[in-house]
Amino acid sequence: MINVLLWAPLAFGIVGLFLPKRLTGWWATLGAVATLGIAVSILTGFDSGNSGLQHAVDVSWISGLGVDYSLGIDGLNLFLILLTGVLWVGGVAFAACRQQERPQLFFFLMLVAETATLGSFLAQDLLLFVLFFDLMLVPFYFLFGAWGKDREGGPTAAAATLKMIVYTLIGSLLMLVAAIATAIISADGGHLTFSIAAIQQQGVPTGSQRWIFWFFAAAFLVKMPAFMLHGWMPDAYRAAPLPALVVFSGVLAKVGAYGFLRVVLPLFPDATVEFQEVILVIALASILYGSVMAFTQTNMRLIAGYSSVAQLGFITAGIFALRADGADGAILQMVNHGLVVAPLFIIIAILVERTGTEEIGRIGGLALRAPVLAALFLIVALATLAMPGSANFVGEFYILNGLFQTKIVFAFIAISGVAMSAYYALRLYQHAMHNRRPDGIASREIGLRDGLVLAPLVLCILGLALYPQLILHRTAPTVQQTVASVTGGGAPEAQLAKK
Amino acid sequence: MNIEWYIVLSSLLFTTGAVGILIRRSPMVILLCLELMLNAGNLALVAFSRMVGNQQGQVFAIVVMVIAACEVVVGLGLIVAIFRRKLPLNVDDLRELRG
Amino acid sequence: MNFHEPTIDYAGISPIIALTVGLCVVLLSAVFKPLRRTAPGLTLLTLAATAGLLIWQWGEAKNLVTGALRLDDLAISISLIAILTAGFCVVISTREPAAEEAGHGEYHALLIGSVLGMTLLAQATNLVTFFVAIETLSIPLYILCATNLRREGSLESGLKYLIVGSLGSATLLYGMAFLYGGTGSTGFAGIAAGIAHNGVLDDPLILIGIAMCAVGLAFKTSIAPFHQWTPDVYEGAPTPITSFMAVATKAAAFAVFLRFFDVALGPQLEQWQPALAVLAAVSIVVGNVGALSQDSLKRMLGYSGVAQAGYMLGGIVVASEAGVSSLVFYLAGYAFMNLAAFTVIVARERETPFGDSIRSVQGLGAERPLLAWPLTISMLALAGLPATVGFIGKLYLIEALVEGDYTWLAVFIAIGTMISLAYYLRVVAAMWMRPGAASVTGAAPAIAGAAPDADPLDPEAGRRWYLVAPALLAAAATIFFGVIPQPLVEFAARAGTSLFG
Amino acid sequence: MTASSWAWLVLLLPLLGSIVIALGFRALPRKLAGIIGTATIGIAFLCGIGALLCLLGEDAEARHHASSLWTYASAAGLDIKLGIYVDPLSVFMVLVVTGVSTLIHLYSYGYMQSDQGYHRFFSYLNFFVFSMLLLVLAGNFVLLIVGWAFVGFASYALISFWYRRTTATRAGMKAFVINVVGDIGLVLAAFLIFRELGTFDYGPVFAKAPQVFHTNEWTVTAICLLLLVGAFAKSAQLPFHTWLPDAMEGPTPVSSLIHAATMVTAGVYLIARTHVLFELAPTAADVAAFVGLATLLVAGTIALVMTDLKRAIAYSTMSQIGYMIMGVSIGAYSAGLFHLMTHAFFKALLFMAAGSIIAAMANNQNIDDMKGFGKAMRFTSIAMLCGGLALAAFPGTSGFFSKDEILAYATDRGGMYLIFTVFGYLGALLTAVYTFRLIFRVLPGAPCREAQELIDSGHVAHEEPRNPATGELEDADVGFPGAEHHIAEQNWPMRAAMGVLAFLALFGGLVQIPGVDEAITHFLEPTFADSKLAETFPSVGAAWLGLAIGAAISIAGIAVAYWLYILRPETPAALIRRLRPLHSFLVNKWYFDELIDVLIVRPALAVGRFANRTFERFVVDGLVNGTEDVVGGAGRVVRTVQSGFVRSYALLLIAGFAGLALYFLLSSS
Amino acid sequence: MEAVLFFLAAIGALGGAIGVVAMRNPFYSVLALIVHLFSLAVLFLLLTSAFVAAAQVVVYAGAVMVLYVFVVAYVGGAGESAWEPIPGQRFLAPLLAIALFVELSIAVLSSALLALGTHGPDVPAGFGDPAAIGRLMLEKFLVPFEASSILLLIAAVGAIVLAGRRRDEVGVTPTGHSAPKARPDGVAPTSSPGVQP
Repeated sequence: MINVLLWAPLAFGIVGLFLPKRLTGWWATLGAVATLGIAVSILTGFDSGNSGLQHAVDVSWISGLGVDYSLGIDGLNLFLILLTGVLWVGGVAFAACRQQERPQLFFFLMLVAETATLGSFLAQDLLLFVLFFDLMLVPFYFLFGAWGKDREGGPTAAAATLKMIVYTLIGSLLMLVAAIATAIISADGGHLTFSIAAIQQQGVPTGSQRWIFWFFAAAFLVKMPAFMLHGWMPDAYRAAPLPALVVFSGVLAKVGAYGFLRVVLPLFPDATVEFQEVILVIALASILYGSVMAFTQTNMRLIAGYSSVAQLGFITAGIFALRADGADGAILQMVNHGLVVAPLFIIIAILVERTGTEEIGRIGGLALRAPVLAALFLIVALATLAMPGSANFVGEFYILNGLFQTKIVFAFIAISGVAMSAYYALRLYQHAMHNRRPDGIASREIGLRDGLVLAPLVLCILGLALYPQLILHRTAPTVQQTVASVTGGGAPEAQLAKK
Repeated sequence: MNIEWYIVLSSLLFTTGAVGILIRRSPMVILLCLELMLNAGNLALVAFSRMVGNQQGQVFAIVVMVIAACEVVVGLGLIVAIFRRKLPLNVDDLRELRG
Repeated sequence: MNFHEPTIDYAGISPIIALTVGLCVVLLSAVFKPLRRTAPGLTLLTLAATAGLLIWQWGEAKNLVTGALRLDDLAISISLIAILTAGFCVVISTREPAAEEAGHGEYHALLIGSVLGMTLLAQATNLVTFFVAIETLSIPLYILCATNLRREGSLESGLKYLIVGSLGSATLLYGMAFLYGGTGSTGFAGIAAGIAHNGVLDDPLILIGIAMCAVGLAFKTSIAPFHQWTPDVYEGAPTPITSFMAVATKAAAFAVFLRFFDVALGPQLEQWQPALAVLAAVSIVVGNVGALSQDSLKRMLGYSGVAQAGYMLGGIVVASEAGVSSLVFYLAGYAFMNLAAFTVIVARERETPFGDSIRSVQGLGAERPLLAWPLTISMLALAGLPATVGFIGKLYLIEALVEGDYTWLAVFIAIGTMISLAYYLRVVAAMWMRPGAASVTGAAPAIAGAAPDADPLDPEAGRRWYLVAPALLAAAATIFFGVIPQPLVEFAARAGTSLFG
Repeated sequence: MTASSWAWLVLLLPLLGSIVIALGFRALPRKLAGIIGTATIGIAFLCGIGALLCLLGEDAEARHHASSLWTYASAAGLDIKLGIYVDPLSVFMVLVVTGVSTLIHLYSYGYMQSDQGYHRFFSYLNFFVFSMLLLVLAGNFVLLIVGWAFVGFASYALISFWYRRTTATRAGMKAFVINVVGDIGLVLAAFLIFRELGTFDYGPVFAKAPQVFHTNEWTVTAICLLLLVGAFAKSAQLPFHTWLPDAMEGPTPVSSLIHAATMVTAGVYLIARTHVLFELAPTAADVAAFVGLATLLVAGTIALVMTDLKRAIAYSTMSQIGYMIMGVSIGAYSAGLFHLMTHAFFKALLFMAAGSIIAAMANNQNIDDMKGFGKAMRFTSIAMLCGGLALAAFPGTSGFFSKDEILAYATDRGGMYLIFTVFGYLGALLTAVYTFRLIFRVLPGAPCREAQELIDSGHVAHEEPRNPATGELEDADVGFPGAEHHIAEQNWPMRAAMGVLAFLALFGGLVQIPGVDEAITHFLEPTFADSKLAETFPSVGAAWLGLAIGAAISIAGIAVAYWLYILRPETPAALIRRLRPLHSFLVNKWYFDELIDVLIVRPALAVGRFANRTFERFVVDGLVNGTEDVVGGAGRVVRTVQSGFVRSYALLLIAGFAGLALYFLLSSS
Repeated sequence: MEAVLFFLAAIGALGGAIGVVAMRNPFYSVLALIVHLFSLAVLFLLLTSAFVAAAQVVVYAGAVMVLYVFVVAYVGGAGESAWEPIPGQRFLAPLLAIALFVELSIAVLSSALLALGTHGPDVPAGFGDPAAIGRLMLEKFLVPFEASSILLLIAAVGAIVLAGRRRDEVGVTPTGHSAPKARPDGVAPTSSPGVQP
């Protein structure tokens, strides 16, 4: 099952290479839908009371190097996998509605990217994780570089993408070294294994944890991207083709945050505690800086991009609250943010098609002829700003609550990001949909096909808004266990007992 | 004479050859300097062979002679080819490949 | 004084015999006009036969001919890599101007000669054999580099290679003399024993000998700062020869590097480890920054070879079984990656008027996907991206380094890899993200290389089976061993065990 | 049916209405949309009455019910259910909200008829009612926040309803952002409550609080102050009030419903709801009372000089909410809530009347241009007069009883609280003056051009609608009333709504006459049973004394206004001339907007600009480019060294050799 | 006697070497090398290496040098200009050489190997004579011996490939010995009109 899930997109992609141009987009969509179907069936069969791995696969892959092909699903990755499935359907279907250059290759790369992303979520072997983590970048390099657009007066798509790749691989390669070091140090001359569970059991000495922690953190923080490490983001986002950006921004950034939960917390608990505040400072800086940038930017993609910086700051902060509620919120928020940012980019794509510009200053008043689009946009914008009542709010609520209970000062600073997000999200919506319509801007209702792509995503947002417990319920046991590996089993109830 | 003397002499020859390669521009002279260096090696080999009292070094020296001859042959072949190609016989002028 | 006929294990030296016979036969074919065209075929036959004999000997571990050679899995694996590379070189040399120029018989005979040198080198356990082998390897290459006599660059590269190469050899020889003097032996085992016996573990005489040997070997493996011949010679030499040189020379030199340092100089571990580690780091930096913004692909690959040599040197630095295995694995992977790249370059330089300039591959993705894919895969693999053998190779190397307490060098590899992305991906970007270069049939542009010494163009070269098939094959192997590395890992592990087990 | 079931129905109906109208915006005929909107709220009101009856049928102690539909978000010790809490307070609020909303829906049914965004309007309006009901019915703090934010959003959506007006969208944004700040206060308060008490549910929180907290412990004070941030932002109290006047950009029914009758009183509700905490933190309660007092005075003074009809009423709203906040903060819960109710009646009415007049003026809201509508629009004028009297607390009207009860309570507490009495009466005087300033300037006198036209032809069509704030031409194809305008005189739903409200404004106060019926106090008693402050209540005599003083002040105020605007119409201008600095200070609304601009908006934008133009470019990109430059520079060095001279290669080789040899020599013994 | 011979031979070898480096004309360099080689042969003899000395004289001074002289005669032994195009080369080259020499000398002189300070052990008669060397070559060093023979073959083939005159070379018109090509800053040479590939 899990193997099928992982490899189905790739298989569809390879077949798609040999299909005629017209069909390949729909074939790819079918592939993405099939993958989603498998993911959903896994969800329905998921045992929510179990904090351990389910559907686990563990086969020796490179025995000489101690690398196993080891996959599994638990509370941490279940919904990220679903998110991947959902967003890829959205991204691929959206692209399929449009004329693409070299479509076979485009969709092939999209589906390769899906396999890689699923792989990095599913991997239970440290090295397999690193491998998929790096592999994710490759298809996006091509998608951004070859299908992206050169910016006038700015870098070409290829240059922007190159920057992105080099930047993000800095972290990844250091992570590779760190992963190997982790395994070797933890094996301590014994049998070398990269299995996360085994390494966790063997433990890593505190002294080594320190530097290894930062190598991993570098990879994850760049991927998110966090403040100061986001230098690749603006150019890459501006160059990227929007269907690819939908999934990129929606899912890939989460892999970084997920990595903290999957790898860093369980394997390097001492360093995690030691550097908790440093990471929190980075997270806060991301929140504030991302927000500030988002409300001064005029390019729609970048508003969304910087808002992601801020959102991932929240997620990181939640994880590094080192409390179960913070981490629960972080996972919920990963899913939420993915579900929000993907339709946001689709909407931006639709707006750009109508107006030919990405500058919010040059559009406006589109709501009149496109009330449905406006409504969908509004819902997405509200979810982006974590409107209470949305699942995003619940996520942020959990995150901030976790932070509040451990580091109250950080919580107070972090929450100011919420106010700023209100401003930039609404600003984006207003500038596009409201106000005067500049001359020469056509306003047109969303097409049926695009609507069919967008509406399910928005329905997901609404559905989760009504019942975020769907996620929390299933993630909680694993998260509890993960956090306990750092705090030594101090459940929040115990902390409450003092009252 | 002590072996040391031979070795120091061979070092001197070796460095002389090296200097020649560094400062001469004619490929022919450079080849000669390479010969110097190989010969310095040979001297060291033979001297050491005497010192340790086995003849492996001497055999080695003979093999080196053969190899030196091969190098010379190939080097001179190249020089002739370059000459035939109407290129200057000056290594400083052969710098199309760089950077 | 009686003559003791040395015992000769003919099975053990059968690969060498096969190569020697092949060399003579190919040379003879050049003499008889009707047989001229058979040279490539005969060469392939020779190589195949040798490979077969080597595989037959797989698993053996024996000293041959009074300790001159040692046939073990390390030697066999390296020889196989060299033979594989030579095979590719023969195929892509079809209609190679250099081969036409030199005569196919001579050209291929020289190639076999070089392979012979490599095979000997991989097995050498004796300073004399070592030195002869390294020259047998080099001298044909000096000639082959210069075989495209019409091109000034070819001659220049031959001469440069010869001069600097001989300088390196002379240094190596001088170092060998010192080692011989210090230990009284020319055999590797004898040297190790001599060091122990004479108590000269950190005697300056021995150490400076090591220094000189390191220089000579570093030169052959293109380690900075002894690398400077590499870009020039790679660029100037006929491209099939470059591909052969890039892979096979490196493999053979690393084999003897391993054997010499790990066996003969094993006792001196403490002294040479840090020095070699620093050299590796310097190579990584110099190679990677040098390759940035190179327009000539061959030159770029030359610099990249310097960097890759730096990575591989790590396998020697740690002086462990894992180090040897990782190095052999990396070499094998490196062969596939490089061969794919060079084959495409061969095709494009015959097809377009841009020579090996990056412009020649512009828009390749749309124009010649069957060439673009191999080059892309090769570049990604060289950059160490996952799902290619390059990733597993780096993984293996880093694992060995970390295990050997050289984590900082592993970090250097990581940093180097990042820099390397800039130039590898530049090629990829040129293929997929730029419109195609000017039409091939258009007027020859006024660029260097289009001078009268330019080779005639073959506008169909990108479709020739003898170019497309090797490229695809190498690329497929790159991917295959990236996804299913286990066979190659076992292959490499055997080599490691044979040296340390 | 239990009270909870009724309450769920109350919640469900407006939501249903909203969704149906939204989804059916293409299919539903206009009228049907209006009817659905109005009817759902009306039925909700009836359901509210159902709940009321259920509650009344129970013992006083048992009149609270918690009920939940499903677990909303529950993990890691947090347990949040989708639950409501039904008790007299919430039912009281439900009734006020649904009742007034029904009437305003009815009014809108007529008023908005020619608007392009009719469906949208009703959908939003219904959604607002749903949100408001969610707010008052929420059974835990999280759901309260949800409702809190929903009303904020509905308010935003309705303020910027005419979304091609930049002034409207800007006002909407302002309202939303300030409300989010309030939300944040609530969220933080919730975190702190959770930290101390381990739950978000009302029942356990209020039960545990007295055991956990000491009086005036910093935690409980902090909780209350954070709650107050939320309350102030929503109820437009200083210093979070600036959004409310701007919110008048929305259609008049919106101002009437959201920005007068219901949403802005949520802060009052919140304080009443969490009175347990406030009584544990008297300091915070006093802060709230003083802010309320300050707001009522500041807003009252501003209302004196506003020339924009709706804005003047908006300031009056702020001022009245100040009374309510003051009331519930000092413990006069039922009085405060009573004032909330009566205010809902008369202020909604005043806005409706104003809307009717503004429609006649073709959206011109400037009272300088208005005159003589008394003749032109008789019904409207009467309604306005009723509302004005109630607002000015004219003896016998609803405002009379409610406002003075608060002040009587303040007097009764004595000590420091006498300040509230004194200034409260001062505020009452201001109220009477500014209310009748409006009435006297708009209604009597010679009809202005529009009024005259109305008298002559009964025609209220105007072409070329202009934005009253900027004077720019309106973009008429977007949800903006077209040439056709609707006034109460010609439109029965508007009339009906205003009529009912006029009746309630005049006589609604009769339910709570001190010493006579006091129905509100009795009904709310179970909610405030645990309050220590509610037990003390002014004697009937004291209350009547207060009423007497109030009556005198009210009449005096009206007299002043009469003197100023009818007898000596030139005096105000003379006063303005004489007191120019004071006038401009008031006209500029005490410079609050400017202060906030300088203190918050500008710094934030400056930081944004700095981040965008300087930091991003030089530090973030600089880091990247710097690395690039270093690497590229190293590359250039390598390439320069690669000079092509074979001799220099040999040199480097030998140099490397010498270096390596040196290393080995040094490492030798 | 031995010391005198050593010093004479050493001076000869060194003088020859310096002559090779210092002579302007390649022809004189070749002659200087011959002096050097003969002196080396003497040194070899002093080191009881009769066969090596003989080989040195026969192979080197005899065969190789003759080849040299031929080639020098063929290509013309023009002297080279004194101008040094590589900045720092003239300064660094001797410096490095001296450093190298010092390092090597230190290595030799500070070595703890006592044998260095001796003339070497007494060796049996026949040490280094052809018979001994020959036996060693065919026993222990059979492989290098055979390999070097193949190497000779390869070198011969190489020389033919490089220097052999071929049919298609007719195309390059012999326009006399070319002047150093005009090649400002490394630009490719402009094609001369008569050249048709």
